[in-house]
Amino acid sequence: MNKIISLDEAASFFKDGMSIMAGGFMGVGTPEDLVSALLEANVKDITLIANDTAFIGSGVGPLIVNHRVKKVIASHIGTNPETGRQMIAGEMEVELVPQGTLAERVRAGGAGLGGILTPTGVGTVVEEGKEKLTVDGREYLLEKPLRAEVALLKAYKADKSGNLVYHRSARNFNPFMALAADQVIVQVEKLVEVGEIDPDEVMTPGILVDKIYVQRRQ
Amino acid sequence: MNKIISLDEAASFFKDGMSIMAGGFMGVGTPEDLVSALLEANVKDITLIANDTAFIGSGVGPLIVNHRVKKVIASHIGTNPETGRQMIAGEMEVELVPQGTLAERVRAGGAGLGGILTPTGVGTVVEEGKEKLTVDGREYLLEKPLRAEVALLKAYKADKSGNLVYHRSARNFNPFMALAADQVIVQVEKLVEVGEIDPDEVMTPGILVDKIYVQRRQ
Amino acid sequence: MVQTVVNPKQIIAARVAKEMRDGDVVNLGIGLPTMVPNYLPDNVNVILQSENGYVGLGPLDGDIDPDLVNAGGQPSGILPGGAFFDSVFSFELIRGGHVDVTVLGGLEADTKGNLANWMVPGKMVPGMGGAMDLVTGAKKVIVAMEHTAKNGSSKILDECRLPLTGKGVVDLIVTELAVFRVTEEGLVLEELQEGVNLETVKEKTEAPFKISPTLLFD
Amino acid sequence: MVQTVVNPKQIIAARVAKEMRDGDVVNLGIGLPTMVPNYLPDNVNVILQSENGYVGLGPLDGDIDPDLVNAGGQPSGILPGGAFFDSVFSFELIRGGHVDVTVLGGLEADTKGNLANWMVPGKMVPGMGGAMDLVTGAKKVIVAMEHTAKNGSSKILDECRLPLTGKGVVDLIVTELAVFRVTEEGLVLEELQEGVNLETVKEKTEAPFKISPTLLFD
Repeated sequence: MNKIISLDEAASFFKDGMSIMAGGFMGVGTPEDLVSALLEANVKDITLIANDTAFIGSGVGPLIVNHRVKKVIASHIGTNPETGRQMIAGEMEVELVPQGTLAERVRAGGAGLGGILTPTGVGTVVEEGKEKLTVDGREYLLEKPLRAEVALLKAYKADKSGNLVYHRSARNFNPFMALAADQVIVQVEKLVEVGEIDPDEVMTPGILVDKIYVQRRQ
Repeated sequence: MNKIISLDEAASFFKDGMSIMAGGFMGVGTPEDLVSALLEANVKDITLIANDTAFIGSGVGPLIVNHRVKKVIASHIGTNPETGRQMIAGEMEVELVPQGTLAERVRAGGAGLGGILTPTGVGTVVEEGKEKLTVDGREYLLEKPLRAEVALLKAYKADKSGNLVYHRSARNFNPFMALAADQVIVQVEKLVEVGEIDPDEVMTPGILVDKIYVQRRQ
Repeated sequence: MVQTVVNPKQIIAARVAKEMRDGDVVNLGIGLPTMVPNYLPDNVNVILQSENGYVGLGPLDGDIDPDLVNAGGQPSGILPGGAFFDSVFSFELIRGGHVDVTVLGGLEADTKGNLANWMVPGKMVPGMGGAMDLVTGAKKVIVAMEHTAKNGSSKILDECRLPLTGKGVVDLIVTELAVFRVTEEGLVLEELQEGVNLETVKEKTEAPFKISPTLLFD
Repeated sequence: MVQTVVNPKQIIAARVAKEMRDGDVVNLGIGLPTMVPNYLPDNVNVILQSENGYVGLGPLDGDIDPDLVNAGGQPSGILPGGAFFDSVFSFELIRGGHVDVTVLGGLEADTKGNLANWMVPGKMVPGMGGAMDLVTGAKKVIVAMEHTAKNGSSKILDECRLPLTGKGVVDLIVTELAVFRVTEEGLVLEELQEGVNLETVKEKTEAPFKISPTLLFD
């Protein structure tokens, strides 16, 4: 099972109308080369799940700017003015989710949970259309799982079986998105042999990773 | 803020009727010295939350054998026959919880969630007395958070600020119990200076750890 | 290294081994299921998941590491490429459908895919451990058990009488006499073990079953 | 190194700094709140949590690491003893009450402890990011904002008019004129900033408030 692929091979996973998750926080921890491959694959009507829409020219931002996204589910869109513009113009749907809730929803999607109860958003517009439950005298919103067809992740290091190690604050959404998609494709800076990463230091086990793209630049 | 304590100082945290969580899977990853200190403190009517009740003479087992436990919440009690005997004799209450659900309940307790929806246990005795919700056509049980007054953890290594690293399968319930108790006391094999553990390799941040006991034997 | 098959447990384990595909992530219950890897052909490598927190479970290799045990609490090894994690993550893998196959023993299984294997009222209850999560979450659930109980009564029933481990969860039942697939229309006899005739199976099976059109008779 | 206080933002930041206790885990919103550490006395060290995944946030130290940014996306540093984690864990800390203090800016705050700081209908909506989780989960929520809007209208209201970030979440409101505590009975004026008289505060505050018996008048 060779998991190593080229950018061209990565492109073959993309289809119109697909749901895609991408790791990253304002572009940090986003697999920029895989995003480029997605752009070049020219697919449209993507449902994008990401913490934020980054910037005009980096992170997942170019997907928005180039009108590839039909709907985005994110906690923050302020750093990419094109997201707000398209939302107001009715060109793209935007679902804003509190960051902790977004993380929990993706985790629930990957963990086989039917949802989680969070106090976050009670008494705000976030509760609109959601079931509200009272547990032991406190109100919670029932927030439902999120999954995607493809997850595009960024790690610092992989071994050839796909065991991943992340670096610094580039970890963010990557580890739990690895469980919440049908196909998991990861961009790494460094590839090592199986056995070179101590099993205690693996942050995402290789069984969750389908394909590995090793970036050219270091 | 010196977090290092002796076993005697650890004993001062224990009180009759207290709820206590302990890490470990059949004794592996259980802080045996802290359990001994708890035994010697002679407190009674403990509510114990642990994956299992280990063995007669190891793990949390001696707490059961010595009648210190009023109620145990665990996923498995089969390896310590005294647990079953006391349960049948009506000397101790036992709440059996599926292992994945027990883990999620403790996590929810530490993460500020009001509960999680799991498909585990639907259609079994586990669903008795629980709310059952249907989300997108599938049935789930609402499982509620668990917390304790004290968590007794075992790690391989700590720095003096309480950053923890676990070793091999001794990790198990320890990392998330660190969030789910008012007081977190950890037994470690090795103590290092602050800064000696790379921030990427910390498994439990020191902000969650109140006290550190460094075991004598290695 | 394929072992010779001489007793019922070996017949069962050898047949279960044929269900494994190269690269499958597999969780094996304690007892009989742990014999399955002995019967895998050389070109089929599976990755064993241990519910106490790792993938890459292997035989004990060198000295005993007290921090490394399998889900039965026995000293074990980890193979190159393995990875450790905590119990929450372990059950995210299990519940979230990231385990391809689980093999468990059974006390009873029935036409609706129900499984009972965790308690007998009136006897010591060991607890469900991770079994309820495994049968709920694994993609394929194989029950590996002897066809009849010690008193000769059928363990394959129209409807389970013992408390369930999971409702409608079983995919395949493998005994020393036969292989049944659970379908929407009930049990389908897929195979007779070598030297076993249909009459014997009919006689020893309380549950009604259909016969697969692909079943070959000598 | 305590800086000299010369403008409203500095007055606010300096007063907020007095709320910090040695060892507190603190999350600071972007903008004004990030100025708070400049005013901490030498014997008060706080641990800064960054919602994108670490504790131990410090100033940029040496070269820029593209993988290390703060929650505003700016290059940052990490102090010895810090630890990185993923976004799920980051919000377990936040939602689970493991952050002692959060300091956020505000558009409006009111007598019931409601806070509005994430959107103005009709304007570009940046998204709530982690703010809703922070105000829900942090043990102490401090709103640090100028007393009046640019048009001179009070930002401290009987009831917020803008969409809420959190309902009943605020503990303390610090402006360049005064400090208010939110209580069950509404706002209590705790302090006047240096050189500010009660009449000015009354005039510039739309919300009704009580005056603390401990408030000293010159």
